[in-house]
Amino acid sequence: MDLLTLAVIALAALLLGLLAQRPRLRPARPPWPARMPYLGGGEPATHAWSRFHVRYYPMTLLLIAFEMEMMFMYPWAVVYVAEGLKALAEMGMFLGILGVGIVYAWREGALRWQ
Amino acid sequence: MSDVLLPTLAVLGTLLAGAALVAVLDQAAAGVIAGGPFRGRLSAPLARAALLWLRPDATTEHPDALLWRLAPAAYLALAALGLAVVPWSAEFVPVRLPTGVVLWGAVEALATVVIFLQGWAPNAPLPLLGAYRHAAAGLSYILVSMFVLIAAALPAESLAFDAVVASQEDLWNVVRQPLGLPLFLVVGLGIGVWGPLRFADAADLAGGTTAETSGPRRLAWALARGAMLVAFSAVAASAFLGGWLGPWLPGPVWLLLKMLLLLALLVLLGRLLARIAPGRFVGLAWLVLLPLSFADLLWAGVLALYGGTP
Amino acid sequence: MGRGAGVVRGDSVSWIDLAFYLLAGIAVYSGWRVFRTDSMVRASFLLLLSFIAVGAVMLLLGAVYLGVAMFFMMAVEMMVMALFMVMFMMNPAGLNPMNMVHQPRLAGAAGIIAFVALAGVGLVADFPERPPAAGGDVVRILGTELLGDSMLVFESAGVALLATMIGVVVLSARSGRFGPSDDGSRPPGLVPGGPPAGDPGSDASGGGHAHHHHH
Amino acid sequence: MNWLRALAATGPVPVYAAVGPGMTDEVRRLALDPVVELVATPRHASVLLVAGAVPPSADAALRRVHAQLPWPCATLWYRSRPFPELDYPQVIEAPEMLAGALQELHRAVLRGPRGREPVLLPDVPPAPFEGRGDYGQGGEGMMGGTPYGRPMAMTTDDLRDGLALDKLELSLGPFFRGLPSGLVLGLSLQGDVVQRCSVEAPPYPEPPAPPFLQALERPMPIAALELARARHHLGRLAEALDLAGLGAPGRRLLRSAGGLAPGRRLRWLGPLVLGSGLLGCVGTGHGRLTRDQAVGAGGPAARAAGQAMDARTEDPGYRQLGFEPVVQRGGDTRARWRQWLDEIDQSLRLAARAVDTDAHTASSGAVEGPCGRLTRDGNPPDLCPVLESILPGCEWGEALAVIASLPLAGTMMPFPAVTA
Repeated sequence: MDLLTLAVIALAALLLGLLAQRPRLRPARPPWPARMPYLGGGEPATHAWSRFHVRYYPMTLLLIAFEMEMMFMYPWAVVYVAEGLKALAEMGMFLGILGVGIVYAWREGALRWQ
Repeated sequence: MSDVLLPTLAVLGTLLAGAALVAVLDQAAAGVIAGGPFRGRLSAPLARAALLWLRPDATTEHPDALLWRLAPAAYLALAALGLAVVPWSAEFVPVRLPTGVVLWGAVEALATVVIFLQGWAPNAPLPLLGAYRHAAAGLSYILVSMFVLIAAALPAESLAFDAVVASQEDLWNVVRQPLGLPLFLVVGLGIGVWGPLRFADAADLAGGTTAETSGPRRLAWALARGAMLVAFSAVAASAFLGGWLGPWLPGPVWLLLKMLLLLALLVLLGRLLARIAPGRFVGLAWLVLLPLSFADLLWAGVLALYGGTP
Repeated sequence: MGRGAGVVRGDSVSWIDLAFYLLAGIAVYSGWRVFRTDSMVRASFLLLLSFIAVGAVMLLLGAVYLGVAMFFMMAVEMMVMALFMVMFMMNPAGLNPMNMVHQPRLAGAAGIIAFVALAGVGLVADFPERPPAAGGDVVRILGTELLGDSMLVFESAGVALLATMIGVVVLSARSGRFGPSDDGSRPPGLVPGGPPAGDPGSDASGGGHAHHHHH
Repeated sequence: MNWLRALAATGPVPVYAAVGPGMTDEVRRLALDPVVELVATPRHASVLLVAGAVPPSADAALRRVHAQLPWPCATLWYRSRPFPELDYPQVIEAPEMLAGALQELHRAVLRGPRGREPVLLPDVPPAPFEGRGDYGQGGEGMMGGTPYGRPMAMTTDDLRDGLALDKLELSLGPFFRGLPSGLVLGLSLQGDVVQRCSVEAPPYPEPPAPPFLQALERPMPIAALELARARHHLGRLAEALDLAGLGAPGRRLLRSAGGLAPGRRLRWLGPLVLGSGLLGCVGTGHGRLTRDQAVGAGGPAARAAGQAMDARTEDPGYRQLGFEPVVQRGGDTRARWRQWLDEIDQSLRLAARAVDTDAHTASSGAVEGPCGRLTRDGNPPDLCPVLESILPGCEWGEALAVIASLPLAGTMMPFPAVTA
């Protein structure tokens, strides 16, 4: 029942978000000059969609590795108090490993705008 | 039927009313800071909403119309998902999900996606830059959020928000884990595209992802942003301020009061702090906030084992 | 499918069946659309939609942690994948229609074989009968497992991921501790010992290479 | 008008201002008016305000912006020449009528337009495409052609990490809110980093505040000069705050700039601006001027780079007040913002002392204007070419912050030194 409620809430909000955009009120396509991307009177030479030079790509790869490990942490948190010292040691090791990764990335400048 | 309908109405009603309240609070904060005769009145946000409802939509030369339409709606739906798992009292929890804390993490991750899409869809330079900026921030603050929320879940021995609230019966997490709430507020600024982390809709991009939107579409986006802040404040109140716990007043009132406090704080921070450079934020998040959240988790872990609950 | 455990405590099972077929349909349909769209962004997030539908099916099956974790993981991963796809693929938004499918026959055959094999395992294999205690907390069971028998796996995964992180930094970041990491490097020639093969960052080789790298 | 329209009409009017020459101060005043909200993009506006005589070179840009307001909308021409194609343009001259006229137009737009204001540009795509190319969308192959009216971006070498990815070529301005009005930049971006910058049109020159001009003619009360200087710096800082998303504190600065009086100090200014983390918008060293550039710039920009160049040191009136120029080290964007803050404080203190002693300027050959040395015939140097060398390598936000810290607008002297 809870899952049904969750689904209903999400779908109702989605619908609300769509209705707030008044989808029935779409006028005829405005003329071309009205649809030019805004640049304060300036013009783009090309489409904006392009091979965009993401400046933080090493960070995103770092995150992927990190996050996979993080996913183990949630079940761990639930049994932490029950398991006691073993869990604490486990966490220390986990944070240590991640810490080494971050320190290394920082030393190599991987977290800067490339 | 009513056990589906009532939670749905409660969540959506709170989001709508809360988003309006955020706009009013923001207006008030701006008026106080800017000084002089009160800019508009407190009804100005309402008038602005009416105007946006009436104004026509703008569009660009060759947008991804489907994604553009879906992004604000999905953002609002994510806010609703987040708020749905927050308990209002011991009895009334819209959705009792044993993994509510993880679901909130998923909401944060998916919010990054929809904010990116909102900027990608118009196929215009300024929204596109906003989208990529936000992705950098969103992928940086998410780890901080995971750590501080796991720290909040440690004493509860559960990932459900009702258990997290119940574990703060004696002492709220904001005292027990002093680093948690400040770090989590950074996440709130990010997920609501607010204040110093307003990368996607930045002023230097002429509104960024909203630079090409007008009318109802812009209204939907503003509504979703406000709703996301409301959902965030509910989660933060439950994880760190004891949620619905409190003397004298009924649980839902306490929750709303605490949400109001957090919203006021977020609005004030948003009006007083300058937007940081995105590259600097990435460095800050990984090299300062993340180690601080490590410390928060370690502290919470040691406390949970040896703090000794009376 | 109606034997939901955990959160699914409804007495009626009909909406669960319905939801299962609906979500399964969404998962398959959006998975198929991934290969039919021209836009890298749409492809990435259609795949995300497919994963979300699978995660929701997991929730229906009572896997409350794995289902939600699926949303979480895939959201981050598809976001990163979209960043890289747009960064390195020609015509990333599909402004000119193109065929996203390479080697369709081989891929189709491999897909059919994999499907038949997995479905066969699912139908024929004799799974051990170890149902979790009714109303049991699956997250807790998972946690106990991670700190018990599976601890070695967990820790090895940690070390492997550290290696991944270091590898990622080494391979992707040009900035290094002592300045640009490719300082003084010389691109290999097209023939052994030949002259450097043009600009190291040239369009075709740079793009294609890094893209494969990511997968 | 139904209740919804009536409600909508009670809010501030969203106005997009296309700011022409010499209109910066007027528009800043308008920003303080509670019935008007100046928005950053025409998409958010219902009224376009064209302030000042936009030169013919910016005519095409103005037409583009005009077309970008979602219809229905209206245009108000304030001290400017309307497009000749318009049948009944709304023109006003009197500044005190500005806000009222904007509000009236907004109400008219809400009531329902009386007729369509024509889009003054031809309704054709930027490049013809329909029915051309492999699929009839104008494209050829993977990257070729002009799909849907524009070509796709192509790769180029990168300044930083050497990944040769697509560059976005665009021109920005002359009415972009984050740039001084009139400035048109040709930018090449890779990601959000500026690869190349060319100044396609310089900003419109701004007239110096009247006290500075009068000081070139006759001795002037130092208090008046210093208040005008503080007012100028406050306006520029407000622009920087606005760029950083701090519109409300920015308006506070503008408001206090309007109410400056000798003896008043703005003690909250430093904590507000520095406490907001404005300096965190840019890294240290961004927008640093070389020594020669700093000397050439003069004024606060030079003093922010450690060059104690100040025409006030030559003035006996100032010397009596014990004037010493304040300087920063660094010469980067942060230093220039700090310099403005320090000079505001210094100016207010000087003004207080000058009123007590009724101090006047003594020499009138050269006056230290808000952006540097002013003489009767010498325009302060044009800093625009500097942009082409210091912007490449900056991230978008940093580039705009650098621009917001430089005195780029030339000085418009009311008495032309050279007669044709």
